[in-house]
Amino acid sequence: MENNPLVIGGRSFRSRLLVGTGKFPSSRSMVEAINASGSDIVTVALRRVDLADPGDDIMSALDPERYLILPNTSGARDAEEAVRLARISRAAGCEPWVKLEVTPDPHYLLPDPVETLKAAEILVKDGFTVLPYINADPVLAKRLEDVGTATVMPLGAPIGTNRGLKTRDSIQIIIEQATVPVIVDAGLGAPSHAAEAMELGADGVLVNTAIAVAGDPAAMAQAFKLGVEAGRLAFISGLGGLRWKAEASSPLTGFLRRAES
Amino acid sequence: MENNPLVIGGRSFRSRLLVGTGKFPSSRSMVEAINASGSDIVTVALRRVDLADPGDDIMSALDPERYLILPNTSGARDAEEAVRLARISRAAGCEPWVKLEVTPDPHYLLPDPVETLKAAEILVKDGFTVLPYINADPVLAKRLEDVGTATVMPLGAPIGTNRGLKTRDSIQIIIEQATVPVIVDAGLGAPSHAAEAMELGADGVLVNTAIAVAGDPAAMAQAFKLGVEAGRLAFISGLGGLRWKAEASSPLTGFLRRAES
Amino acid sequence: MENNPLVIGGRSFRSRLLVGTGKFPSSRSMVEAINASGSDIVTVALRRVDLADPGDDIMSALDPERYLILPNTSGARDAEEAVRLARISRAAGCEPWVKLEVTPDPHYLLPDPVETLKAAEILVKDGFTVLPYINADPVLAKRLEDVGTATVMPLGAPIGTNRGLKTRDSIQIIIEQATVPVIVDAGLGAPSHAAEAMELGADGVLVNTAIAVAGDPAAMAQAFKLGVEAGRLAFISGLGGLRWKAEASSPLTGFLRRAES
Amino acid sequence: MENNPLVIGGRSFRSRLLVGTGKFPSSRSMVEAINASGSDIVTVALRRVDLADPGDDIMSALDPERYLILPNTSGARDAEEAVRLARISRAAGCEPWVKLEVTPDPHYLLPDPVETLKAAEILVKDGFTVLPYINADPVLAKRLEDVGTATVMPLGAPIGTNRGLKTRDSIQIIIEQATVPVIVDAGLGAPSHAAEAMELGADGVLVNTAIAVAGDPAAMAQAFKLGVEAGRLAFISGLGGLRWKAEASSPLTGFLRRAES
Amino acid sequence: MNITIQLNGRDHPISGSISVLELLRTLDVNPGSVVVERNRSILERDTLDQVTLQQGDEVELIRFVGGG
Amino acid sequence: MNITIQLNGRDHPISGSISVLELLRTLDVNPGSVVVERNRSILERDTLDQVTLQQGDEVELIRFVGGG
Amino acid sequence: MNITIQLNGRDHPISGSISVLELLRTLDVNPGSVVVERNRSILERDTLDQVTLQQGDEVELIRFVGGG
Amino acid sequence: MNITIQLNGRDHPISGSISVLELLRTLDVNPGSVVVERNRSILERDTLDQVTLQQGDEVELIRFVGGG
Repeated sequence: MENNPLVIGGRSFRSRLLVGTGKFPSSRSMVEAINASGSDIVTVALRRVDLADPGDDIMSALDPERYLILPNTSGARDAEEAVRLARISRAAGCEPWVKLEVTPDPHYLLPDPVETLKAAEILVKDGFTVLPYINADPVLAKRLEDVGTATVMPLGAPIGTNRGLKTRDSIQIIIEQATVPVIVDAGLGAPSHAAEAMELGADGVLVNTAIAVAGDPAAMAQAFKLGVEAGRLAFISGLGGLRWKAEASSPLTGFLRRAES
Repeated sequence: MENNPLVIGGRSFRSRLLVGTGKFPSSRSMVEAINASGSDIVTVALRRVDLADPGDDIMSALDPERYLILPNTSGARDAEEAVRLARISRAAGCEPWVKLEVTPDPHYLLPDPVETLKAAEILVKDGFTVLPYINADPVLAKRLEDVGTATVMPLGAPIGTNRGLKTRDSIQIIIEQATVPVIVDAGLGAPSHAAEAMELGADGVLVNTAIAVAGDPAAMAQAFKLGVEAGRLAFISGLGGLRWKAEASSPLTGFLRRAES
Repeated sequence: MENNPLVIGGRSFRSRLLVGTGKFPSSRSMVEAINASGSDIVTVALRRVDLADPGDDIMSALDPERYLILPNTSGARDAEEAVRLARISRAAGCEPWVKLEVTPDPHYLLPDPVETLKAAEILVKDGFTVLPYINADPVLAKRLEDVGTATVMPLGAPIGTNRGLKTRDSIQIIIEQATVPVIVDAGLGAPSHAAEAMELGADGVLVNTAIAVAGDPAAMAQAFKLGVEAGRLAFISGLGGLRWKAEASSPLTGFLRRAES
Repeated sequence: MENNPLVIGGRSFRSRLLVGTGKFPSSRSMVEAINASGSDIVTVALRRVDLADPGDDIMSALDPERYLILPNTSGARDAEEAVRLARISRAAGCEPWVKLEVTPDPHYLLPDPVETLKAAEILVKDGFTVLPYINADPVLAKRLEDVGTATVMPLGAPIGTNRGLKTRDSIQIIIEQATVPVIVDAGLGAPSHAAEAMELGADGVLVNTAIAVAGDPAAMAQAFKLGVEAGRLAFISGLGGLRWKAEASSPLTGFLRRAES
Repeated sequence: MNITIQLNGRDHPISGSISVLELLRTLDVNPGSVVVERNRSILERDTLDQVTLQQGDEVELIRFVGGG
Repeated sequence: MNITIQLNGRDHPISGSISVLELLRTLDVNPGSVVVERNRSILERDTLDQVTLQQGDEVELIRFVGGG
Repeated sequence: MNITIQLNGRDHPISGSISVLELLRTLDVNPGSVVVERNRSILERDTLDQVTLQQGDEVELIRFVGGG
Repeated sequence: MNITIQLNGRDHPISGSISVLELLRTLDVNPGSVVVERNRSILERDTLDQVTLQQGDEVELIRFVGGG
């Protein structure tokens, strides 16, 4: 198998690691981490201007020539709010791409399958390239494909938990059945988690918290970059199967003993 | 934390990935894989000359200037056989280093703790730098340290099974208590497994089967190289802790709704 | 905490183990297994009469006085087919209860969240007590509750795989948030899996394949009965928390040694 | 397979659950829990008399007619101390049975393989029926068998951690190779863990902390009793294998649709 | 004269226009153990003898089987 | 005379009927870095000076922030 | 005259040379519920009154407690 | 006259008493790539021509192979 670039919505990307911009200690550490990650796609959120501090503006720190700025709809509790947010980002000058998030539950921030599907349908018709964040639900993934989303983004674990690929079995089914890229999003807390997802055949992963809250965000971003490349390379190089009994890595010819005759 | 080199027996190594030379489809693919792995330490085994094919000689393919050739004692069923094998490799011109393996059981090739300790004591006294292959047994690891082994090499799973870090909890205890380098050996079947071991704080990993039996051994060797670097870098960059509830990566200020007053 | 009976749709049941009637080697082994399971709720499916063998009739083997016969809608690929099947079972004289299954994918038989919610809404309005089979999706579970289903039945793993509680984390969230009984359905392959679900606080489990394909179905049914009771009892007795370091079960006073003074 | 009684050292026991007596809130709750557990074998420890409270005596609470009192050697840090403790219990009037524990490390209380084997050899020669507590080390288990121990007691996780069967793979190998009963000891924190061990084919389990620290020790003891019976019964009833794809528990004949002709 | 109905998804010829109950008899199906759907609507058991089958009727004979 | 609009979900009094652009100036908000929604419809940037705020208008000032 | 023994790992003065049984009495320890080790050898219960303690004797009084 | 040695665990007849080096030559084994053990003791390479094989000698010819 060849190592093709990641293609989403007809557009080709070198890196298979997408990074988020939340929770960084500073705008500078964010930029250093993004650069270290080698990422081509960077997510941002929309919020009301803080009238007490109207100056702050993340876009000034991000170079739209270097990365695709991918707005998410975080904060939306239903389809209508999500659609509204997507349109606002487009109006703000972003390309018509959106990471669709509909999360009514504030505790686990898990996505609503019904509202997500409804919003996806509207946004696709409206000309958006839609990347929906979903639970690891293979049937929902197929339905989103059917309405024309550009990817599916199943979660590994709830956002920000660093718990890893807890949904491994379902992700594997989604990958097997999907005809659009599968980007594992949320819950990946270590490079080994990202590598595991890529080894399963995921087309990419999105990481934010694990990088932003690390002791050294830039170094952790590079660690995830390496982990994603390691997992991808292993996937296309053909991993060996699991065995139950041992298989000697050193030859097991009878040795230093009298031959049985 | 800094990314120091790996130091074993007073000798310093850049790479934290050790590779074995068994099971490769050809001598050439073996050499390509070793080079792609970036490894500084390469293990070999001893066997009786095959009188039907006396020509074949692995050493001609390995450059002792580039790697430390580390002979193992695979095939040994007790301490005496292991000691004998170690001395033979030294007589053959190898440096006095040995990967100590004592595996009486041919089905799972699991190490014998008592014979391994006995052999380690003899070989250390005899001037060898001893790297013992052991089950993930924290108390045995301390005892081996006490008799002067240069590392401990606990297994992740039985040799050649590709099952990964099944002994994770015990490995974590060994790492916490060890004062010599901990090299995870055996059973690591994918780069994510190697990365996981390094994220726990292992000092290195040894891989053979997963690389040798891969569809493309050289590419898989590079994948493991990246996985080990990813895990090491994550370890020294300070991984975030696990959480149960979600932690928003996008800010959760009340949004697009009438403020509750 | 007390061990209350399981209450579904205002009706009270002694047993927290629901059993299915598919795949048994014979009608007799099915009946023996149901009795050994102590179950109060038994699921059945609807199919076209086999005109080649019109005689066979499962209902003759099941005593509606002893168990609640719970028809499922297996085979339905969308909401409309599911609703139609539910109405047929009611017409056939069953009580207006239904285990709602909408599974468009024939390979993994995973449920469709959107169609399941749609069918649930219709059937609840139509006076049915609805027990929907769903993926382990906490948000979907809440939405089903909101339209008035009597339970939610998240899967542990795909039907018939015996893989166990692979969705453990999500099930735990569903249990935490649910106000209707949570019955874990599908994939539970061993009594330990059933016990694990009950220890998490599930209100019940449904088992079919693991019992029906066992070497001795009646004995396996009893094993699951014991497993469910064990897990339930442990849940209400207050399980201890996990620890990382050891905690001596024997006192650790200084012992048989000279006291340090 | 039949459900034979557990036979250890030529003696037959009805129950496959062994219980410890440490950490109970009161002597009374201990006795209630032991009775609820249905156990035939109860472990105790030896300690110096507390001269400040010389009255307290656990033996007065335990009826040697009902249970085999099994003294352990907890606290021993080497073979010599363990042997000495075993002999003291025999001198105190106990039968010559001993649960052999040699745990030099106070943090994780993990057993020393070398000292345990040494002590086992001495005690067997001395006429003891020896039940050694060991790490889940298949080769060590065989060596203990070879010197004549009556069982092997591999740990599931460190004592008192409630972490469950973390050593599952190694336990499975031990069970496959053992010719003496395998009793899983330490770390089992819930009935599902005990059931899992029995489903693998373990001959019994020993539980202390999980029962003693439960909110309701007697109820938890009964829960473990049920879990052990569930797992045993499942093991002898023949568990079905795992599958990856779904296997319908309801028949999948084409349904309610026009037949493709 | 003969007519053809669709029975359980397949064409099924019957001789003249008979009642559903008669159909069941010819098929050896016990009316008490099945549900009959005709053109998507469910027939009450006690009406089976009064319903006469027409050319092109879609008839489903359904019963319970083992399921999970 | 004063009017009150709803700004980012809270009542906000303004003196007389000013344009949206003037509102931003008084708030110290750079028009280039925000999106303005008025009564649920998005305003083109180059129209901000032509839109005069009315009593009861719902105005949202939105911008990008870090997010995952 | 007084002597000192080592009792359960600590120095313990006793008045004159008494028997082990007398020691237990003074300590309020029921002989039936303990094992007595003297200089690493276990004493039979029925000999406790015949063994007289000497200066420097190492005595261990041991009993069963709850354990796993 | 012929003698028999044990070579790599099997009986191996050789004609007359030859040196180990001569044995290797007859076997086509390059002395530089193997280790020779005779009766459990390792022979230095430069002594191979001086060691003459005796009836019953146990000879092991060992070399490195791929291993993990």
